[in-house]
Amino acid sequence: MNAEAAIMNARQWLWLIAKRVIFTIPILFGVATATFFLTRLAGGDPAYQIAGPFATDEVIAAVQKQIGTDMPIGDQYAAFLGDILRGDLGTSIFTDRPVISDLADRLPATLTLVILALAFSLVFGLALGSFAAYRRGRAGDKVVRVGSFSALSVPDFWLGLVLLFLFFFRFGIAPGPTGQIALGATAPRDITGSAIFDAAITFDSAAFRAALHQLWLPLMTMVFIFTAPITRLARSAVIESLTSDSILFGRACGLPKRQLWAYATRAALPPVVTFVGILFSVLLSSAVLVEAVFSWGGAAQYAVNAIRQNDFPAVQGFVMAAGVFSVAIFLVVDILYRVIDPRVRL
Amino acid sequence: MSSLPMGNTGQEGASIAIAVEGLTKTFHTRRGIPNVVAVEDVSFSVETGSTLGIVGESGSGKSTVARCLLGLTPVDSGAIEVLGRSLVGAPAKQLRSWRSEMQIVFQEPYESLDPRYRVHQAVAEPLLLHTDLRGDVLGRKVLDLLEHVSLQPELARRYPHELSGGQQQRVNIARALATSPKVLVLDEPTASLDVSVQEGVLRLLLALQEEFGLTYVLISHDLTAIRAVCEQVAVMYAGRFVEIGPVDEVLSNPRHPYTEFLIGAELSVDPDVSPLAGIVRGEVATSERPPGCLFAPRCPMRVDQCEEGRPLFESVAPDHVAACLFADRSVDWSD
Amino acid sequence: MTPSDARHPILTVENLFVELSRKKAVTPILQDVSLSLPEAGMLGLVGETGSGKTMTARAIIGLLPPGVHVKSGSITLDGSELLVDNSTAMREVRGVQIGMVFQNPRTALYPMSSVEAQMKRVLRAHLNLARPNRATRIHEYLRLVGIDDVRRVARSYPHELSGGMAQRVVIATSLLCEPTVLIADEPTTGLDATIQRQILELIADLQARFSLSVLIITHDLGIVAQYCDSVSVMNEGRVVEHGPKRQVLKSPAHEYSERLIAASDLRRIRRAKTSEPQ
Amino acid sequence: MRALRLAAGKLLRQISSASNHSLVWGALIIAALAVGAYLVPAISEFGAEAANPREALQPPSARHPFGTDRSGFDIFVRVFHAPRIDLSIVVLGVGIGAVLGSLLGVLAGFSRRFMGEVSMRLADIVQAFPLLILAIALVSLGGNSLTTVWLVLAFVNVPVFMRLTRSRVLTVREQRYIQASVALGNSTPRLVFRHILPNSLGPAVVQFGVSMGYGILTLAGLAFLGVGVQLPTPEWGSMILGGSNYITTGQWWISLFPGVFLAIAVFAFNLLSEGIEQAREVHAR
Repeated sequence: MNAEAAIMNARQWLWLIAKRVIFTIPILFGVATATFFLTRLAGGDPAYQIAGPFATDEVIAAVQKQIGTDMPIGDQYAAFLGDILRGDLGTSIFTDRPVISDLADRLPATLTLVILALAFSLVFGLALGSFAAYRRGRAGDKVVRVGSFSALSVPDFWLGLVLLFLFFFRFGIAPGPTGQIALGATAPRDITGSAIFDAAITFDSAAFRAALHQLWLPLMTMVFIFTAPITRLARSAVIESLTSDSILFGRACGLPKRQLWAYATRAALPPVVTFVGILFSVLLSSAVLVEAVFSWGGAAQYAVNAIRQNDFPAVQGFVMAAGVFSVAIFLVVDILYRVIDPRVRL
Repeated sequence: MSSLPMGNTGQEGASIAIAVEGLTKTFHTRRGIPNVVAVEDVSFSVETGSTLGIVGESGSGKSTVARCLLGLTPVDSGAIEVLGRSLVGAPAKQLRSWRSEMQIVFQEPYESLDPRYRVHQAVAEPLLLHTDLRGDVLGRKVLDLLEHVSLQPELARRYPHELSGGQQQRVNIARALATSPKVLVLDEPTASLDVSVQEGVLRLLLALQEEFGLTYVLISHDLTAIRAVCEQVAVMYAGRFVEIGPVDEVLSNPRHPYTEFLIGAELSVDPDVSPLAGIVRGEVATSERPPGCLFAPRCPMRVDQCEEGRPLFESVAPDHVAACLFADRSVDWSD
Repeated sequence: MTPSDARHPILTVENLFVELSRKKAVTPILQDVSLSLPEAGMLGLVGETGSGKTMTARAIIGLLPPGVHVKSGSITLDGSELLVDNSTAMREVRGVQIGMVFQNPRTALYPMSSVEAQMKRVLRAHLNLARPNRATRIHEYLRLVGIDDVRRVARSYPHELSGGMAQRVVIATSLLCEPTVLIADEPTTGLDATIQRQILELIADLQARFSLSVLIITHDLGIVAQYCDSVSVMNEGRVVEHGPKRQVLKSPAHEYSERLIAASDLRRIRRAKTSEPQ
Repeated sequence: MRALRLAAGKLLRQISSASNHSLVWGALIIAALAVGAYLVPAISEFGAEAANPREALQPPSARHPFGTDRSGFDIFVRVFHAPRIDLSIVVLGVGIGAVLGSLLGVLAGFSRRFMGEVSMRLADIVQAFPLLILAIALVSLGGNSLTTVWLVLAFVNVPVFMRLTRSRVLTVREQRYIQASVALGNSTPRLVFRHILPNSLGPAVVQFGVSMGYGILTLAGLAFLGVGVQLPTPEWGSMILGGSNYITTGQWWISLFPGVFLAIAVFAFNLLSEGIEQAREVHAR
């Protein structure tokens, strides 16, 4: 009886996940279409940019033939979609390598920053937000509220510079803007491209320490910024659940404080999880700036350089990849939401 | 099919304000969730100047009937005639112009008022929509209406949230009466009010009926309100009428076990009048609709025959019908 | 207080003053409220919106909303004072000596846990039972409140239950640790007549079986007339009348109770028209 | 003159006694920034775009309160001058995005069915992109002009307001007073414009402050990456960029002051937004 129910349950979950994955296909298609037309619409024929301002008509024609922009727009679009289905995002004009392998090299560095920042911000935000909610109206709450409200207004790239000034120039306890791995430092064996992750999985403690030394300042910059909105959201969600009938009934049943806190925090999770989905693409935007400040060398910095050098396929590739990641995060959040909240399950 | 339960009520020449025949409404919900049958084959008529009460529990479909009566909800099938006009299939524009003659007052007095409209704006709105009154004349008419529902003129400039529940409901009534309608549907008008306020609102409704010769349909779950205001009563269960008749007759001599239970369940304020000893078990099944009597699963008199088809209305007294195979027998509640 | 009930009072409220302080303004909420709930009796506390009846209940159980606090007075349960500033002691009262049932059963239950899981937490908070015994006890109490399909209900989440079913679960939860006093705050408001009867009969039945002392808070005089022994009438933060129900309902001494009783009997406002011969 | 002073004093007292501090302070700071943008350059002896290589890289002093940058620009004047660009572009961009998005949101909410679904999926797609990358790509590919910058700000804000307004409309249209309005005989256009729309715009108004703040950050972020506004135009983001190479050598003032003003501006708009929300809550009670 119970086993049967469990199988039924597992089947329903699988079906739900499958359904959600199928639903993302049109969105991914839309992302690709939007990428293609937006870059085309805004930039016109990239051949002119590739060939440079002083190119002759013949050179431009040759470039057009090479990158395919001499074809009608419909054919170009079809070719673009076909390439994507084969996992081909074109060749970078600047590095002369396939965009997909350029991205594969650099994305892990960016994702390290983004995912760790997200994780830490979530932990701190939930802790601070719950703390403020439980001490509503008292001094602790006021400090958290004013602090988080002010932190919302701080520009991330500027904060990075200020931190660099303080911890590198003044106190000398942080490295300069030298990327994931400092010159001459112990580097881990390159497996994924994320220095700290590679060091961790190869148990290379020297490399791990070196990578951590490089990581902490940019990470702190992002965590400082993104803890604020999560704190505010968590605070109001926990307050709402603390004042709910079910907490009142729990108190009337004599549940211990610990249990009531656990109830309130858990009931506050669904809105926070939903917010993480929205936050992810904001974090990617932030990573663009933070990477620039710290010369992080990730995919975001690659994209910015590509834009400066009119490296058209590289820009397109990054925008596409970022869209795919955002959609993937939406998917995860959607499923997580259902795991957490029984009311919207299945 | 069921016969039209109410014919001539004895008084020669009384005109019919509302006539409903075979009204059916199903709500189609999202995929995977069964459709909800809200109203099934409901027929009745209301005489001009009188009040029909429709009583039932939540989910019985009584509010859907109210909405259909005003053309606010499209019906699946059936005919609705109000003041001699057929509402079903009437063009929207036509329906809109008829609204000056038929109005509704909802259960939630605060939620029924646009939070951004002051009292005088809310009451003036129907007049702006249906009449040529403007300026001072309009203003005087609004104050006149407020006076009719016993609201002080100082309240005219307030917003709904600055009024008490009883005052809000009076604003709703004044607004509904602004264009001098002939038919008023009252959907649980006192359910969310305190008892002392309830009494005042019901008294007001009775006085207004007397003054303007209004025809009321009162939707309620509360038999005391029904008893106080109505001449006829219809009892609704799971989307169907199960008993209709003159209010005194039905409430003193109920012929459907569900009606009998509803009356018996009333908790009298008099400690010496005890309620019915038996209680109905279970709850209204919202999704399953067996082919037989819908009350059968909870009925103490149930026999196999009950599940064979919907019972037809049986006449048990003049103008009094009940849809039960045992309409001529009284219920044995000992269980 | 009118010592009309000969039985020993288990719960008494004496000269309770409660006020709301917001910024500098202080608003009185309860003024000189006194109540006496006789052992194994059923006391009705009636009043309209804003009369202070719910605040009285929440003061008894020590769960006043933020900003609202007791100014003076005394609340005793079986002789011991509850108004001492000790939250741990109060936690041993709630659920163990006093159970409480609220108006809206579907929001009173914790939405993210199954019925069984949340009942287990209440049990664990107060009683030291072995794991299998906990489940047995929960099922036993669910059966006690008239739930037939115990296994299914225990596995359900609150949103999957109907209002009546949820109220049964709430009652079972509040009685789980065998309190001697049950406070029911509008336990049937918002439920249908048929379900209201079921819940009231259940409370009356449990009261008789376990000699529970029940304080029932309601706006409905019908509930008082049919189920209570005695009644206290509240208006604007004060108890205006107290006595055995028959005495209060049949010959109210206070003008407000008289008005309230009159208003509840809507038969009086039948129009002249229908009383004429047709 | 004296009467004027008295009146101003009375006004200030009234403002400071108002309970909605967020609204008052947010508005005051924004007004101060706007006034300062014209007042400070007018009375300063330095021009906002006047290079003076002989006084390059000077730390804050009485002559240059915020110091000078590598071209010898006076940072004090430039920091105050910046809102002319920052505020006007962002107000224009976010304003157009908000109006357009809210209108589309009302339509999408009202025509629930097909069109609503399609437009919401389009909004999903736009929002799936990281905003800043999208903005950089569009601005730099679209010719790196100020026009493109506000167009892009408008473009990215449309889905935000559309989503918000749509969900609000979906809530409002289910309200009992909307049904009551239909029963009174309101026609559909009157229902939408007199009842649904006025009751649906609240969240969008609150969001406007938040979007303004985020728009200012985006504009500055773009400029920091060298996209959009460029040196020597006085703009906070590009000024921070101008000082970024000097931060590791200790010349902190070049980047610090523009950043502080940028943060103050964003803070003011967040404050304004919170104030509006408070005011709405009071009204709704």
